[in-house]
Amino acid sequence: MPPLITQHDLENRIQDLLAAHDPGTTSRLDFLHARFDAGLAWLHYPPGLGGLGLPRGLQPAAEKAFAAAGAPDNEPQRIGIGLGMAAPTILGFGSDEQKQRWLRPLWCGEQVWCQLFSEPGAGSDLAALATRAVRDGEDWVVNGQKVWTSMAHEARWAILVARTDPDVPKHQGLTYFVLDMSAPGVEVRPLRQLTGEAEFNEVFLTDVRVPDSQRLGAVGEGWKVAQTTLMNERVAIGGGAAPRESGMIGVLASAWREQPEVRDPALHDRLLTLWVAAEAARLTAMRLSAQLAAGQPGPEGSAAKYAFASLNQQISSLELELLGEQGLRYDDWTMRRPETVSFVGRSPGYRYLRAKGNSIEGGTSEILLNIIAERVLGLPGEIRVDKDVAWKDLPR
Amino acid sequence: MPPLITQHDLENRIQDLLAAHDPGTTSRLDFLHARFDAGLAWLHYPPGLGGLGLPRGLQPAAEKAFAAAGAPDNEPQRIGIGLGMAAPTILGFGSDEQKQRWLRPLWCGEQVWCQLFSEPGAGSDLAALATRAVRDGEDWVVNGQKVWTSMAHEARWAILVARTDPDVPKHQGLTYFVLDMSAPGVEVRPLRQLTGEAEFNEVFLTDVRVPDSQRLGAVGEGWKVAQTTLMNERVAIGGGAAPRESGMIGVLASAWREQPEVRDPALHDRLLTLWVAAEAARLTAMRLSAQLAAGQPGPEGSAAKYAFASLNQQISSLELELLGEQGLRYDDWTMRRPETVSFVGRSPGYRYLRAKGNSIEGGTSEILLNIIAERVLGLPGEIRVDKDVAWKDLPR
Amino acid sequence: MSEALLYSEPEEELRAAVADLLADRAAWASVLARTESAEPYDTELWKTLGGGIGVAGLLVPEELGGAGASLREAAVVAEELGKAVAPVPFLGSLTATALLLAARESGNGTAALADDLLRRIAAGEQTAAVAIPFSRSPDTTYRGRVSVTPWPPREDPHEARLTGRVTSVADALPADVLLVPADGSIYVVRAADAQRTPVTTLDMTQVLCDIEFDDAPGQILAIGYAPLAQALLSAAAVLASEQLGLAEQCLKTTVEYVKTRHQFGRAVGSYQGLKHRLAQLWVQIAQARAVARYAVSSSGDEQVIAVAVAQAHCSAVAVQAAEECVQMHGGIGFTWEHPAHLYLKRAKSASIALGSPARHRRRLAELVDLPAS
Amino acid sequence: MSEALLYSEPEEELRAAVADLLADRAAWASVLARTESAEPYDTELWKTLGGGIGVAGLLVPEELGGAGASLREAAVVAEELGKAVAPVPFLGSLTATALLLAARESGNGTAALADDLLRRIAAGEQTAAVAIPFSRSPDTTYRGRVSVTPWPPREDPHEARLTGRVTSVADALPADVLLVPADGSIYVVRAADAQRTPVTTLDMTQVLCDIEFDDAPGQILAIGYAPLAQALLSAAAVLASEQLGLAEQCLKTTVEYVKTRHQFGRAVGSYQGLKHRLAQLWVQIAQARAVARYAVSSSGDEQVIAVAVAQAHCSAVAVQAAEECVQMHGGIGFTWEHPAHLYLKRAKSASIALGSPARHRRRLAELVDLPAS
Repeated sequence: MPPLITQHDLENRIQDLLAAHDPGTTSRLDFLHARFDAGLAWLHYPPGLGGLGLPRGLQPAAEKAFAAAGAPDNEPQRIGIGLGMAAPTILGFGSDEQKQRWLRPLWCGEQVWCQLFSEPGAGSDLAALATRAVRDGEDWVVNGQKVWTSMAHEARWAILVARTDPDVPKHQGLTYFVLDMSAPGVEVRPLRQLTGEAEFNEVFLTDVRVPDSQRLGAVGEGWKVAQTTLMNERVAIGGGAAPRESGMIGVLASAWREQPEVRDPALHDRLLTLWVAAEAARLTAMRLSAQLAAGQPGPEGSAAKYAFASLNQQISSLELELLGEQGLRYDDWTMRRPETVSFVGRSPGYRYLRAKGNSIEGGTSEILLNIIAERVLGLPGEIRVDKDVAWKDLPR
Repeated sequence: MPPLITQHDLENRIQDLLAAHDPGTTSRLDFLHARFDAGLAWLHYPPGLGGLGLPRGLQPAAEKAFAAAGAPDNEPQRIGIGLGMAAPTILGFGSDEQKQRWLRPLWCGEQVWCQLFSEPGAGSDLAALATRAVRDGEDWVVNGQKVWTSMAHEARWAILVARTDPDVPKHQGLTYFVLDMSAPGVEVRPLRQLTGEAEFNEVFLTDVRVPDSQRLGAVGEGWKVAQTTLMNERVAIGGGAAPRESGMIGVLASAWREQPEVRDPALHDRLLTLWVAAEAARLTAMRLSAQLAAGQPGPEGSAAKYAFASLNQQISSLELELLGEQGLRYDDWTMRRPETVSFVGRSPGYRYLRAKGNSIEGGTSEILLNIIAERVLGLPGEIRVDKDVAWKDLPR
Repeated sequence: MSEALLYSEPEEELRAAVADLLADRAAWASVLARTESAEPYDTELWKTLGGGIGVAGLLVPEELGGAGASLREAAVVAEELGKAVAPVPFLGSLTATALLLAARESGNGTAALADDLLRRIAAGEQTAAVAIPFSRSPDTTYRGRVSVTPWPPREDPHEARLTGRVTSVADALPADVLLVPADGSIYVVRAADAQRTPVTTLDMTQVLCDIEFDDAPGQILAIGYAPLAQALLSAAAVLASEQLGLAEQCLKTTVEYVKTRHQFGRAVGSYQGLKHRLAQLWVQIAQARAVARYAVSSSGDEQVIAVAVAQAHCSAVAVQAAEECVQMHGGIGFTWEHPAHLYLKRAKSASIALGSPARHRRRLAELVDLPAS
Repeated sequence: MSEALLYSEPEEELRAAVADLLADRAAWASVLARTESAEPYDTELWKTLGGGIGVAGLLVPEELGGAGASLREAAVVAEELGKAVAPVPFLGSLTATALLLAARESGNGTAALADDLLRRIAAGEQTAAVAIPFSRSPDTTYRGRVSVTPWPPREDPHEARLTGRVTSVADALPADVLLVPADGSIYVVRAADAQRTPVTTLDMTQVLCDIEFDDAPGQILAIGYAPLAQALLSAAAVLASEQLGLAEQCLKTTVEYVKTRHQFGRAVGSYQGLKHRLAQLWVQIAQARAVARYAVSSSGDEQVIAVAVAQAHCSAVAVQAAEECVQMHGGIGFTWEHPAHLYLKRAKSASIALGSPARHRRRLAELVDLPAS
């Protein structure tokens, strides 16, 4: 299907919007609303839902034009889960009414979203989750405990997967909901990490009522719906073309250049080995974006995430070793609640500790390797003992 | 049970033997026969079978006394399979007649033994072997192909595991035999390795008749009997206290010391990392011998073999990298038939290639890690699909 | 020699006594809670260990009231403390004791002063620490930033005044006495005469402080830094055993966890990917045990090699074990409430302490004649 | 730039042509058999590749009868040759061609001589090789052992006599012409005027020889070694793609094998230990593809960095892939009759060729300002 409008049209529309809503005088939210309503929010979304059905590839140019005009953005980092995970799922599985209801305030950043998937007993094996949703009239009554929920303490809405039928095999008994985080029975507790911070939360759900109108997809189809969410998560983590020495390797290289006293000739080759690995990962991500520009998200994103975790861990470990006495010290153990993760601006010890999470969060490195082995290389899956057993009968 | 004789007695017996059979004037074989008959061959074997029922720990002192007197030895390296694997199995499972028949010429080196266990289709999974033995009167008729058989071209006898019942699960249908390598239907072909040499052979068995009197253990008990053989193999590979810089690390360290032009400062830390690993492996082997001196062979031998393979491979790889141009060359691709493996006296390329076998022969590194994980750490075994299936129905 | 790589019966008895006490008094939850309290050290535990079991005076000769034991026994204690990441000033106290013993034997100082301090340490009356950054390796030529001026008012030529600063000192916070290398000699300074500022440390169970001396009175203990080098060598040898204990505990905890944690209907410990990594870790730990034992059993030049080997090897193994412990625990291992992070922080910190693995390998290169170029 | 990391359609067509030919003519069994024959090179194959497909003149400008292509196309050919460990003098010929091109552009030599040789190479009439040890890295200051004496009898100042020895030269055995760096200039010597002795090589499919010059007549091609450095840089860039191809082939073969090989009633490729290692290898290879592409797509100072990165990375990946291929094939992978060893030997040898990974990392350190001390 050819784009509905031309590149030239797009530029005109942007200029028209900017002319009609001067960012210098329009309030932030008014501008974002206008941008959404003009179909200039996420260009590849359908008309009427903030987009124009254009190719994804046009988005960066549009962002650049808005930024150049000094227009406010929707603080994408703060609403990453909404933009990256909830929105594509709503778009894919929501009713027209649901789309109209949720997508505009989501994109405009008025309503923050969070994700209620992981549980203490269901990490890599997400489909084993135990949070129950039981039908009661027009509502579902939800009970359970979710974990690793970032932004739960600021979120208005959550995407939730819950078990609606424990008597069938685990993948079949799940249903996908949108849950109001301000509903009675939702309790959010900060979950402190080994860094001292609490980026995440535990969320306890006690008799929380969710109207059936907030169900996404059919009853029992939750696993399929969740796959859309998760595939989009992986893409978000993988791609992008960063300049050389971006990220952790840049921090280490700067330390080596600027503090001659930390240079240990014995570890010089190790430094360069990691430098090469970082450059290789960077070029690979660049190549991946070029591939994705035309194609579809694929398992290559798993490789990028795997490599990123491994690199961050090795680089931050070497940094501490090089620093010697300085590496024995830490900056701050206070429990803080950061909205985003940044490796810079904190002590080397923080980088070392926080990087440990990179191989756990959003799919462990072990699971990513399984995905590559099975989906890319076509190696046989593990022998599965849990496929045909009712969820309630599984060993736990 | 206290030793039957004292340490002092033992010394006297050795001196008596040496007096009665002066190594200077006695023929080699006569001397070995006399030593065997005096119970001074393998001291821990029973009287009448070359031993005196003494603790194993006394053996080194006895060997030293014989060596000091200039007595000939039985060339233990040449008859390693007989001494290390066949003999303990015959001792454990043989009838009196079998013991009398085989142990004396085995120990004296008159008859070389080889081992017919591995097959092309049964490597790590030895119990899956396909060589068939079918009863025919007082004989068994054997058909099949064995592989990785060292010394087969010089051996008079072979220990053989063959399938006598394909209709039961694989571990249950095996029987253990002693096979006459000069029997009709035994064909030995050299098996060339990637080094160019042929240390091993393939052995093709076509309607070879084995008298039932050469069976070791009961029919169907072959797996149990083979365990004795294999456990003794692992012990032979593991232990021992070598001096510092023995083996491959010594070769590399000498190259570094004696050829300053190969020193690459960037790889200095790598050299020392391997030096430390080699020293750690050496001290661990020393500790293991101290433990074994009193105790029993255990899975620690698997760890030693695993570490040895990994070290040899890393060290020989670094050696080639350091040598640069010299590393591009090889000494000789001629197919030779060495009786023993030595890493020294050949080119660095040979060491690199031959070391690749260390993680395959005598139990792959993967199997050794499985053994450690399951028997030492008590981790659950893989889910087994082959335990209760008739051998003939297994996927291959 | 190879028997020396095993544990003797008395050593196993000492281990059992320490292990029982720690099981009782240093459960990880209390260790974690203490890291955020105003009292980072478990003073009561240290009293029982030091006095009751006699750990403080382990190396002190019997004639001075100690146990007259060797580094071998100290190493067994260190293994157990490593397993518990217990917040007691054992390593700092051991370093100070080793320094005092070396000073006493060197004959280059004030033997009476050393004897007196050793007697007090063994009696549990005082704790001493060496005022040197925890990251210093035994082979370093030490150049501190503390300077000495003779003190005219007194006649005693052994008295002086110290001024300057030492950073990241281990176990000096609970010490009564500081042993301060300065201007080529070692001085004894009352801790109360120096200003100690706690440091926020990566390893929350190993408290460090910065020390400021401002014209602090000191008595000379030994001339020359030879006793310091010997003390750091002993400390590094014993630290290898602490790292061994830590690694063992991480492996044990992890193996237990992966046996019970189910994913996809199976214990995660039944997946070969994890099994092989845990088996490799076990191999590394078995080797760590051998090298750590050798480091505390050898002496003279051989010990210098053995300690460099042990530090290079055990540092890496402890870090590997702690990292695998975090990873294989998955999400829970990344939380504050699970003990894994205490081990990770101790392991990484201990690998820097007393010299990084690379530094020990470089030292080894000199010792075994494998020059860099 | 990021599109340059992909393969273009013409590149894929070239790949298909080469791959088809190799599938036909360089099955591994024949490659193996040839290593033990008197004719280590597959001359017929090289003729078809060089002339028929035009691989010999790939880099030669169209006005001299070549394809006027870039290193990108050469790299695609190298990938396929790496997959087949094909015994053809492609890399040596490419190095010589690159040297001639650089000499021609430098203006510091005899452009007519370079043109003439390039024309013959493109026409498939001659093969050239650079007389330099295969292990030399692009950044080395080259000091050979060949000396030059002017040759009085002729008037031509470009003629000279060469005497000396060069060892371990790649692809010089089938060459008609040798390009010889000596005394700071580069000379053209007829191969027939030198004595070439084959070397027994670790990589049996990459033939090396030692070359002896005994007062051999030479014509000067270029003054200065700059063209040599450029030629070795191009060769190293293309070698990275050969290593990539080799690694891909090893992974492919191994994946196929572990899917069909059963042990304990299961395909061995279903064990997570192997699966994770193969997945890691795949990640490494995906990265190798990106860095190898970048090395042949960049230019100037950026290319110098890109080649160092590519060589450091791809050398290691090829060796890892070949080692895993041998190991995961178990016993059969250790035999002479299975092709795995051809890949292992090529991979290890190629990692030494044109500079070891460590050497390339050291070079990189200079380029990106990360000095050793």
